[in-house]
Amino acid sequence: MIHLAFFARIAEICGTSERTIALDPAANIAMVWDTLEQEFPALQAMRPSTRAAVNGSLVSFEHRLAADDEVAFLPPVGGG
Amino acid sequence: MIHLAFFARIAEICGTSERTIALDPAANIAMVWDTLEQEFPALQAMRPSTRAAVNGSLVSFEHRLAADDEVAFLPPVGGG
Amino acid sequence: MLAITDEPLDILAVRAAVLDKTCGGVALFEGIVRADDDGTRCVVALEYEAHHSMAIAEFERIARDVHVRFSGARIAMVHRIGRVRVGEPAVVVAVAAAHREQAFLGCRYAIDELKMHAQIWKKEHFSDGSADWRANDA
Amino acid sequence: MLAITDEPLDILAVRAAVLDKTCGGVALFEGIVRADDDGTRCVVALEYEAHHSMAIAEFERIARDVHVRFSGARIAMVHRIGRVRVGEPAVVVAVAAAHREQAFLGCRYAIDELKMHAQIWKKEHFSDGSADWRANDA
Repeated sequence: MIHLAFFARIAEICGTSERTIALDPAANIAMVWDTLEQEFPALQAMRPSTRAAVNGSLVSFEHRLAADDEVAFLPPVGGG
Repeated sequence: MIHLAFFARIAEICGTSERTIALDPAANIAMVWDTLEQEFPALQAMRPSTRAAVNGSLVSFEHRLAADDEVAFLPPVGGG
Repeated sequence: MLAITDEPLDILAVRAAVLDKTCGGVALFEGIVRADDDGTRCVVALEYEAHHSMAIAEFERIARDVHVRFSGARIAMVHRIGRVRVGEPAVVVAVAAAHREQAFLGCRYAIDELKMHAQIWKKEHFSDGSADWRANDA
Repeated sequence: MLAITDEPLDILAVRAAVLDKTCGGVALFEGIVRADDDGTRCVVALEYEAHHSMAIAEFERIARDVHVRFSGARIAMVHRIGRVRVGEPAVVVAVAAAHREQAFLGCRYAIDELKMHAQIWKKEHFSDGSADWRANDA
């Protein structure tokens, strides 16, 4: 399994702040995102500005996933 | 009469924070200071760093005085 | 004190966290919710959300940087999440140093870094009932 | 709020004096009495004295400057006189502006100007009982 965490506008589009999905042995982050885009087409416009973190560390969309990874999808920040 | 106000180290040397002196019709600030120096020789070392104000405005030591002027002698500042 | 909280911010507590006998200056910055007006609607509140562990890790990175870059300056930084009304602080940063130069520079550095890198998001709520997420300028 | 007082400084009151709905950032600076140590003796307190009317006139000049130079920024500035112990603030400056850049720059400008130009003097009291007047660096 992989644990997904969504924030801000991405969480609103997905209608939830977290979800669990089955791990595809070949899965990288881009593949997970593509799956989400099919379910939530509104995500497409957000891809260029979205960053991903695995277990709290920023990674590229090519990053390969392992069992029990926590993947966070992070829109552009707005703190302060 | 002229009203003199002393601050910080100058007040300590003069032993008071204010004094009144008679107005010499030709008096400028340098003359007042010279008179004070004769009374309090420790003021001599302070002359280069001391500024003068008349009625709240900074003036040069050549400034001529008028009756009831308030003359303040101001050491280098140390606020903050 | 490096924290994210859904409680109103306690400025004096943030300040107190950085004071010690070696400190000659404290620079403190508050980011306040402003009644921003775009001509047709006006901000009435901001709603903040954070990736808590990533944001705190970023605060810790910033605190280490401030300490190293600004002569051992000490920093406290607290960001609020949830709904914050106009006039209330959303973030408070305090930096204490021996001299004011380092306190000012450290404080400015910290809030700039927080705004660029901390995983925190902001939704603007407007007077007409509309709302939208708003990213910081890059 | 531009003041000189012999009471302990109230940081929240200084801050509150500059807040309004247009303000997106408040930069606040406190000059704190530091336990400065020259190797043989240590500062235990500072004693401040002011030419009250000239110092307030200078604060007013600085406040006008800050307002004009930094996009209408609002400032409050209070300096304490009398004996101030280590760890206590001797001066508090708060500047509020729409954006943080102006708040930081205005606050820094104000404390720099105060230290250079306000008619305020400082006497250092040391742990060995000695004391001496101390001017700011030019």
